[in-house]
Amino acid sequence: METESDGAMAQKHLIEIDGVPINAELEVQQDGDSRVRLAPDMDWQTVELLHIRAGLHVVMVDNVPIELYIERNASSIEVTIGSRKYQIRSGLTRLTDRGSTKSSNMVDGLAIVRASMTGAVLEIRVGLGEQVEAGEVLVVVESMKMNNELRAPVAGVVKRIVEGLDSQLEEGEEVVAILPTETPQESS
Amino acid sequence: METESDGAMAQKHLIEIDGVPINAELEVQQDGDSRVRLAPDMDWQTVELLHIRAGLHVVMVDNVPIELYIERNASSIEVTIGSRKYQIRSGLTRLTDRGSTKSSNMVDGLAIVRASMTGAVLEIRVGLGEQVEAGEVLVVVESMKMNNELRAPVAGVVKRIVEGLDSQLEEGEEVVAILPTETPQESS
Amino acid sequence: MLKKVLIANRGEIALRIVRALHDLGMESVAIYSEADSLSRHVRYADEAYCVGPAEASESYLNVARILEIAAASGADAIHPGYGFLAENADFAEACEEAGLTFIGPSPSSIRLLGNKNAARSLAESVGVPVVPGSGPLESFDAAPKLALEIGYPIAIKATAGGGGRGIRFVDREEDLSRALSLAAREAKNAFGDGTLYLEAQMEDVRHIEVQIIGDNFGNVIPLGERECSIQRRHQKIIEETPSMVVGPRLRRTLNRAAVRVARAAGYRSAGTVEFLLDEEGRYYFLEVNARLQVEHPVTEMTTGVDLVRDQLLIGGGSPLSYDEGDLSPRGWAIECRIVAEDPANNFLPSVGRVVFSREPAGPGVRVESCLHDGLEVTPYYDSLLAKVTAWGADREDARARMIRALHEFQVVGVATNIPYLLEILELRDFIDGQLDTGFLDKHKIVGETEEQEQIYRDAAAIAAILTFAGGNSSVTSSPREKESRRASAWRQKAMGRWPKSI
Amino acid sequence: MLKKVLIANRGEIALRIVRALHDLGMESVAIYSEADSLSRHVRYADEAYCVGPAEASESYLNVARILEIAAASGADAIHPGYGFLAENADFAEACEEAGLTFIGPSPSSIRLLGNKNAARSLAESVGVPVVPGSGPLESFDAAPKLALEIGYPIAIKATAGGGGRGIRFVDREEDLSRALSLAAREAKNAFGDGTLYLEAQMEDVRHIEVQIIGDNFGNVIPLGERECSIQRRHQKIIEETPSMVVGPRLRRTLNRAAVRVARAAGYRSAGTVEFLLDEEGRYYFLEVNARLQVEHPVTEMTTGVDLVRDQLLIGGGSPLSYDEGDLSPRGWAIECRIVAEDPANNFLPSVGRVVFSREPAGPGVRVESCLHDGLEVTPYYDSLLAKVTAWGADREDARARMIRALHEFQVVGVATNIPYLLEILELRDFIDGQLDTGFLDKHKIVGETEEQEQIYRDAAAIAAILTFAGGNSSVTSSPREKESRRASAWRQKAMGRWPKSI
Repeated sequence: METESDGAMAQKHLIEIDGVPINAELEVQQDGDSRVRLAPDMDWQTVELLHIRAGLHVVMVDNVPIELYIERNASSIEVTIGSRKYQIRSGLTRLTDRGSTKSSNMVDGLAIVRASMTGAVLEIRVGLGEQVEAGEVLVVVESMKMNNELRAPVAGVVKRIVEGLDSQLEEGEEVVAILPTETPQESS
Repeated sequence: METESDGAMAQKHLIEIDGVPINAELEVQQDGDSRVRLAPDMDWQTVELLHIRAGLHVVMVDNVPIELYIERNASSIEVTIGSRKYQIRSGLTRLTDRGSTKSSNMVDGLAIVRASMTGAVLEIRVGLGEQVEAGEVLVVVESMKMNNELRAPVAGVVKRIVEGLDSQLEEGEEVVAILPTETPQESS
Repeated sequence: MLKKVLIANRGEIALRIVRALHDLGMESVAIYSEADSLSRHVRYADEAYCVGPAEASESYLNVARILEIAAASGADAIHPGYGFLAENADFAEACEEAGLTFIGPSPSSIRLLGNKNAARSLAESVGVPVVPGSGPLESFDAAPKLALEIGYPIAIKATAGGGGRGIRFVDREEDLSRALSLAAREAKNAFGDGTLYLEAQMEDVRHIEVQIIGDNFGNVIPLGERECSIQRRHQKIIEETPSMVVGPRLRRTLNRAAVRVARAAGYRSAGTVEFLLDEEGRYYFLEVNARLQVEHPVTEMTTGVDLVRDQLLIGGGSPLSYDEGDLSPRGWAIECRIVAEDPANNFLPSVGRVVFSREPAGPGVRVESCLHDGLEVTPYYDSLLAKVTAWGADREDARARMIRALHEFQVVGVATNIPYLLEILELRDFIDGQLDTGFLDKHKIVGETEEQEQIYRDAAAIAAILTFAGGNSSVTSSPREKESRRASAWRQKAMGRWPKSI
Repeated sequence: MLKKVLIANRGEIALRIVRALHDLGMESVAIYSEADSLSRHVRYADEAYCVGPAEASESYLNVARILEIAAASGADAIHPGYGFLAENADFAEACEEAGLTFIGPSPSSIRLLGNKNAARSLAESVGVPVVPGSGPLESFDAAPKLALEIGYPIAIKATAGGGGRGIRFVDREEDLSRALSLAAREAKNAFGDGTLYLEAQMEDVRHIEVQIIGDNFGNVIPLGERECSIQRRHQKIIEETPSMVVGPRLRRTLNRAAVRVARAAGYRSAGTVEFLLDEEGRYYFLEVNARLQVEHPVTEMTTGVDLVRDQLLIGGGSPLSYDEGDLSPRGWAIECRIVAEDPANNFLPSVGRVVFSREPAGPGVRVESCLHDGLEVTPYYDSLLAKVTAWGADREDARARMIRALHEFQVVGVATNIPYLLEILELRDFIDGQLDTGFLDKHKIVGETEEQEQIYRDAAAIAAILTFAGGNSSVTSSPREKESRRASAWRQKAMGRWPKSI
């Protein structure tokens, strides 16, 4: 165990964690212990994954136990540690375009404001054709007794807007469409 | 819902609970509610089985919620309520011979005393060839720091006995064999 | 003595009440909406009835249906918990008319205290200072002048509001008129009454409240204060008792003021009188919450009193079994509210399925929770999942235990505010007790330390690698296989495996 | 102040100690046998090391290996919990030699008190009455005469025994000699020392013990009594504090006696002085347990003291932070031990896999538990799974809460003694506090009522029928399907479904 290779074969694992690639190696020792290093220049760590019950596991990393919950999806696994969640993909997948979700909010030259959760329309603060400033509150949605304000991502003119107080919104549903007054930029 | 049949079809269910047969009927109402009566002369009860998570269920019987845990085996299901456990079989199965386990303790005319749990031999109180009385302690087995006394089921002579203090016993393993001095009877 | 009590509520408070009923040997009747059929309050109760569809208006607020279930089940009383119908005087009245005991104050007390202007006048009438403000605004024309007299910034409140709901803040006179119109419409929508009043928006103040309890024999006693200054958008999230700034003299003053207001309102059952406390130690009456409160366990942990039990006994006609002098509060208690809101995503409510949860336990920790594996968090009700209360010999002990408890608390499947709470508990000003109602605006809550974040991220990566390599049984294995493999490896090496790192 | 502490134990007590360490901001090092790798004490600790195979002698009793792990992990102290090495003076000494703090009394105190004859002499030397008995038997020849002097029935005890282990009872002189031979062999096997002594087997007595705690500065204070008369085969299963028969005067007497014995033994850390109390109120010293005890939480619940925390602080060199006068015990606390033994099957240990467990919670209930779904209960260690402690304003409140808590407690997969405990708690003599150490021999524990049994049996049958009919989604369905189906059915019928039975 003192030498680094010790005759055991290492597997290369290229994984992606929350979109960040990691070049890791896994080595199974002759005594059954496993070691991992997460980058070629990092130290080897003795590791073990213990299954407790459906989903619930403990990973031991150099004798530090960390409890985690593993859910498998079609193309990736999701690891929850405490209140943190990590999406991990295996293999040589490329980084996805991180801007794509954001830019899809521009459709046919209109900036689309979507409901970020399921809820009911509590208040509509602007009217069709009105000029709005970036950051202005357009619509207030109530979900779980909390008010959530949907704000204009850009300055512009309201081209479409949800109708009817108390109407139910699904997550991701269009609430307001704004024609920007200037070339749209990614607002912060 | 006021009439008993109301056009809905009843299923007959012959089940066996801990060996006791029950002639039950299940009826699914048109409004989706289900009713059960456990014997032809008993009242109908409105019932519902709700699945909470693997194994864990609530059965509602006339609005009384009872939490239970259901495990399926090959031929039966096991229902646990609090600390009580019920074995339930479906269909026209016959009562099994309840004496069979007991009589298997007589082998070739010898009364066999078996370990009732996994454990270690702590004390051997009798020797080979010794005469023992019914009820006399033969061997003490320690399991989970508790001493458990294995007693003679009949009066007789010790023909075989486990050897070696601290030796490990598996559940059901033979510990002592006794040749009865009289015709063996089922001891209480 | 009551025999059977219907609980007109859901979630952790319904379960809390089921437990109190069982402790008293009384029968419990749960109601549940169609979204809540698997809930713990249903499973723990003696009987349970479906009250209607998920929408609160058709289930937990459906008075006719609730009374019907009460009659059919043979309940002799109704406990409303908090929220829903707890401060609805008409409901309390309807219960009485149906021959049921309403576990709470009389309808007239609820009605009186539910009008926030009337409550302010009541407090003034018994010599308790109130937050500077106006009476109910009869027209908006007088508002600018009244606002100038009170002084900006100003709060516009709904007479029928309360509990932090329906408040708007105005910094400058030019915003006043538009704010009044919006507030009036909101109040009309939310409470059915658009009447407003103005109040000074006091800054650098603490929210201090006094728990009281009264019976039907004229006894009203105070159970000491709670400090609830840690609020996010006027919703309390961390509460404690005692308060670091309330000494014996101020406690006596606040206790007496609370009892005077309660007596003037003919109060019975458990209730809370809320005050603001400024830096000079001056106190101002805010409102009375005519019901049990979410934060009641901190008072229970220090005093040993069981407020829900006492509500039930008082409801059954018993006099209070203790007097103010019998109470000797011990130590310190802190409560944190665990809500299904995502602090990393602007506190958006998180809905979804809880696939795994584990609650903390052990010495000094009490949990009230409606969590279970498989729980569907829906958008129909508020986001409170659980409350953790930690008790310690002093504030620092209680805080340390709370931190330990929150680290033990696991909820997988929906986001919660646990990381946010942990960060607040570690802030220097929180540790020093430098609290006021603007605390969360003044303090930037930073993310987890990079070091901890890196440890978690690496562990997730390692777990994923071992999972991807999973077919290999020497990488992931059941303990039993592992044990035999280990045992032999151990014996081979005489002294066992020894990781290189140590 | 200690920084990092190794816990040389497993199960619920190891988890209890991890929590105390986290409360104090100290790091925790767990050890685990190969059978225990999934245990909660492992998962909750900051670091965890495999200590050896399942057999205790090769793992939790493996002194060399434990000291090796302590050194490798950088721990500065070892907490032994109870059982295993807790009262092993050689181990305590080995810790000190390795430069580690042993959390417990000094090796010399442990050694002195571990010799039950020496402890009896010590008690006598400070004027504390002891149970009538002999000194160590130098030969068996003198035994018949000594036994006659003491009077039958008589107990044969091992000098190196304690905690109810290694005791034999003799009713008649003719059984004495054979019993002595067997007892000597047993004692030699179990404790490595066959020395025996005789003691009167007192009947109709209560087991009353006094919790004490001492520091390194000569402070020793008593924390009041616990009544532990409910024993099954000399193992306590229900404990409470205070005792119904101990008034202020007797409490003072017992407290003082306990402190005198502890002082004479140079005692530090937490410990317990055990007495028997007869019907006339006379007390007799039994032995000292030189360690934390299983039943310590009842004292913690009434006094607010955290004994494990105090052990750790004292171990770190701090003086006791409170005095006897600072303690004002409040209310009543009862503890039940939940063990994996099957009361319906002659209390045979039940081994197997816990497929589902749920612990009680809520006001006044504290649980120390090592249960988790998937736990393998093995025959390697003792059968204690969990301890439930219930606190109430008085004994009846505590008892009612305990009953509620035990009904909430679910363990599926292995049998437990929960039904047995529930039956004891409902016995008239238990309710009246008519307890003595022979309680369980005198009271027939009847099974559940037929009525309850029939309700459960019917529910199981109904669940089974619905499961067998399971393909039919209108019989078993997920709540979501159910909800939409219900909602429409509800609206159809305007006022919703209404079961016929009510």
